[in-house]
Amino acid sequence: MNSPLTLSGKDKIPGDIALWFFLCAELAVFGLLIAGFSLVRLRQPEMFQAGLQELHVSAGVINTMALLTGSYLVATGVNKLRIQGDGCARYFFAASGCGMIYVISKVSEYQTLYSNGYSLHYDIFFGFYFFTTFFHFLHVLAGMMILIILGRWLKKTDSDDEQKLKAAESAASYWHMVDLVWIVLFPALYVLR
Amino acid sequence: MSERFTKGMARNIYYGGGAFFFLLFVALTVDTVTVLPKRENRELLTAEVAHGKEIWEKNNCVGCHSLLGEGAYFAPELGNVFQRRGMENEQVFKAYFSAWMKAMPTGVEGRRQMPQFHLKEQEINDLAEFLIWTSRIDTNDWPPNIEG
Amino acid sequence: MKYQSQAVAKPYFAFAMLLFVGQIVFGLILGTQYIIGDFLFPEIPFNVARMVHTNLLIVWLLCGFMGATYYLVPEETQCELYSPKLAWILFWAYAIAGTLTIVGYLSVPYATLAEITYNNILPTMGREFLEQPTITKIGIVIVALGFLFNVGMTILRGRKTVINMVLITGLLGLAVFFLFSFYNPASLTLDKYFWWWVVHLWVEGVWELILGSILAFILIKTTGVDREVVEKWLYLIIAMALISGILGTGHHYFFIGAPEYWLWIGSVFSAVEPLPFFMMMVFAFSMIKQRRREHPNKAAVTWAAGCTIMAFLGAGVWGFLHTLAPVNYYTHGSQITAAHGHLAFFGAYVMIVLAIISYAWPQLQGRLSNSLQAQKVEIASIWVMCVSMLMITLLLTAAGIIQVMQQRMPADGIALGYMATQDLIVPIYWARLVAGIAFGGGVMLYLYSFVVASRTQADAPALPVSA
Amino acid sequence: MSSMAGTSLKTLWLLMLLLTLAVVLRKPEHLILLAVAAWFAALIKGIWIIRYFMEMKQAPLFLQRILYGWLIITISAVTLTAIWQL
Repeated sequence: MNSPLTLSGKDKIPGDIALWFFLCAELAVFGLLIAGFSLVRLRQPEMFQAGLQELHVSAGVINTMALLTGSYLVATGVNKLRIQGDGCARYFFAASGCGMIYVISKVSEYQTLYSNGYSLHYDIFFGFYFFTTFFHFLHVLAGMMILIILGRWLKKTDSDDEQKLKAAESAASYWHMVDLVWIVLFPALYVLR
Repeated sequence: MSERFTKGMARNIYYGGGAFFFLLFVALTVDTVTVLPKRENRELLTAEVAHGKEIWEKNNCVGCHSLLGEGAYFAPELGNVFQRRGMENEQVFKAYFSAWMKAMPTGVEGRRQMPQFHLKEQEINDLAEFLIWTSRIDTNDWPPNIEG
Repeated sequence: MKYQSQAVAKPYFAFAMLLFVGQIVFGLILGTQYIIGDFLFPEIPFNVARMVHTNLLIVWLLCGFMGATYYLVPEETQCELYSPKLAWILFWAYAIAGTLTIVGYLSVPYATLAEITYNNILPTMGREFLEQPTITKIGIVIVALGFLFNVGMTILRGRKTVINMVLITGLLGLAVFFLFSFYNPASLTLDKYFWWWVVHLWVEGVWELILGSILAFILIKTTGVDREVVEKWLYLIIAMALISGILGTGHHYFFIGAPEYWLWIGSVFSAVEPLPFFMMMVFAFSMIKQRRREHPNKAAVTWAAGCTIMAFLGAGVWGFLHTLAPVNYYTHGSQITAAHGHLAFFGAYVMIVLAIISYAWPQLQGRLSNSLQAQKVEIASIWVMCVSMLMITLLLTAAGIIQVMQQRMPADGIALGYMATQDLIVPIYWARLVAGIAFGGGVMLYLYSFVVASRTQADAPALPVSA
Repeated sequence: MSSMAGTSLKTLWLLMLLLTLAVVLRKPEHLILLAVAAWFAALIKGIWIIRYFMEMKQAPLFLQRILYGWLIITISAVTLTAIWQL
């Protein structure tokens, strides 16, 4: 990764530091949820196996692809902004479009599961599944909104380059965090069964 | 470091985060409220039970006792008193409860005293109904044992 | 004081301190009743004494919050209060209603009080902390509306700072969530569920906004650190408080009939709840370290710094100690809860109100701070109160551990009954009572510091005239 | 990771997509192998996201440690409990 593609200098934190306090707290919450999920798996393996079989691998794969692509677009958008200064809003809009693919596939998965009689109250596995993924789902929605707001703001603002870059880096960091959480949820829910 | 930590971002996190989590809380509340009737057997919540709850409140019972673990910790938990003192038999419990309410205060020197509330027979019955109904709420297995 | 109308804070602070003394007196009665069960029976049964103890706490803290608001809003907005007259009227309304309510608790049986206040029309009484007659609750709402109107109009007219905006949102939230105290369904679980919307969303939600803004105000004034720096920390801390605290409500929904998923949600989010309190502590100490001026009011700084430590211990550490569902399964409704409650309320809210009183009172008297002699006495009182409250907390924790080991953990038949366990704990209750008396001594010492302050007025630094 | 120098974000992205597909489509029969494969796939994806997408390469070490630590702990928890059960 050579110079123009990355931040320059040592000890640089992308985006606003205030955001990183928040991201660490969010990761702590997700970490605890995943830890709880693993703990329950240890204690009730049969229930877990049965629950996992009901999930749809294809939906999981589509979601992973969508989020990875979104992350890639956002990272590229930030780099473009760093080099040229403008014309990068479309990357953020496109990434938010990837989020939409995730949303559609997640909603349809929820719908299928729900019509098969599974809900938050079915058993502990589905309680975890629905709460954790719904919590993550809301983060994707929030991230999409942030990216759209960012893109529109970038188009019309007359702020200086540094402010623009910082705003973009902050939004990107949030989006990557959401992606990172999914990277762990994906094997837990769709692969290891 | 300070210029990379901006007030604007901190404010956005405050408003955005606050709204996000409050909305999620409201959503979970809606879900909770829809499943509560099943968990607490709302179909068994008769007028007597409702009246019993009013008597419970009117005499500030929660000022000494706890009910499902909430209240004061000066006197025993009553969420499972039906099991503890009534052996899950309504007749046994009501007879015990009525006798208990009439015997108060014991007046034993130095011991904790429960006031005499001068409840009518009907009121004692309804209060007992309320405690019986309460003992059947699905409380995720709490309390751990019969002593509450 | 810079603005004439700040003077309306005075009666609020004075009344708050008076009620504080009352609260401690009833606390000592309760502590005694835990040992000598029929102490003052049947004149003051335990439930009445407890109701007075907790209601006085709430009433005096609210009184302190209102006083703090009247003091700091003119300074923050840089204009006089919209209507000092309204503030005085509301003060008397609040003081009289509060006093009548307490007199009502003490003079007639609770059921009679319920009858003569027509509780049957809209039954709201008899629930923990919300024991006030319905008519008092309506009075509280009216006072709150008038208060918010007065403060809101002032802020609209003047400078809008982060501190007064956060403060007003906190106060607004306080009023809004209090409305849930009028909702009392026949279903016990539903009742308890929304009861926490008042209690939890107050103390672990909107009250933290009030705490944060008062703390930020004191730190700006006493350390001279840039407002910009203080404000962004304030935002970040309260953001963390809401993020963890709102779903943290779930730790009250473990065993009252709410669905099973609350066991997990409540545990996870309340595990993060110590974070804002930790940040508050780091924030206060780093501001004090970076201070640009030596404010002569050392006592106020001690209160503020101490507040963040004790709040972290009480709300953060003692909260976390029993907040995870598997632990709470055994500790729920035991003396551990009482231990946490005492230290958290004292550390977070009692200390912040006393901090703002300590900062504001000398200025309301025309001094920049109290004399050194008076501050020495006051700081000594802070130490006495903090140490004795820590002792109370540790002793109640010990009591709770015994209760859990003897009454909760053993199987049916082996477990000790409730009263038998209480008999076992009596020696600890004695020690707790001693610590409580020491705390009362601390309060007396604190009040004595006001006497010293007025005697040594001549030695106190004067308020700059044009400031 | 120095051998990655010069690789563009696009290559990383395509590799990650392939990795995801590979683990799902060519799912190893042996369960331990599956767990190991899933662990590695998630680890690599996570590291790339943190290092190149999040641009943590030049961030202060403590922040990098928090993120990598979080990643390793969570995916290990997930895979180890799965192996235990299998």
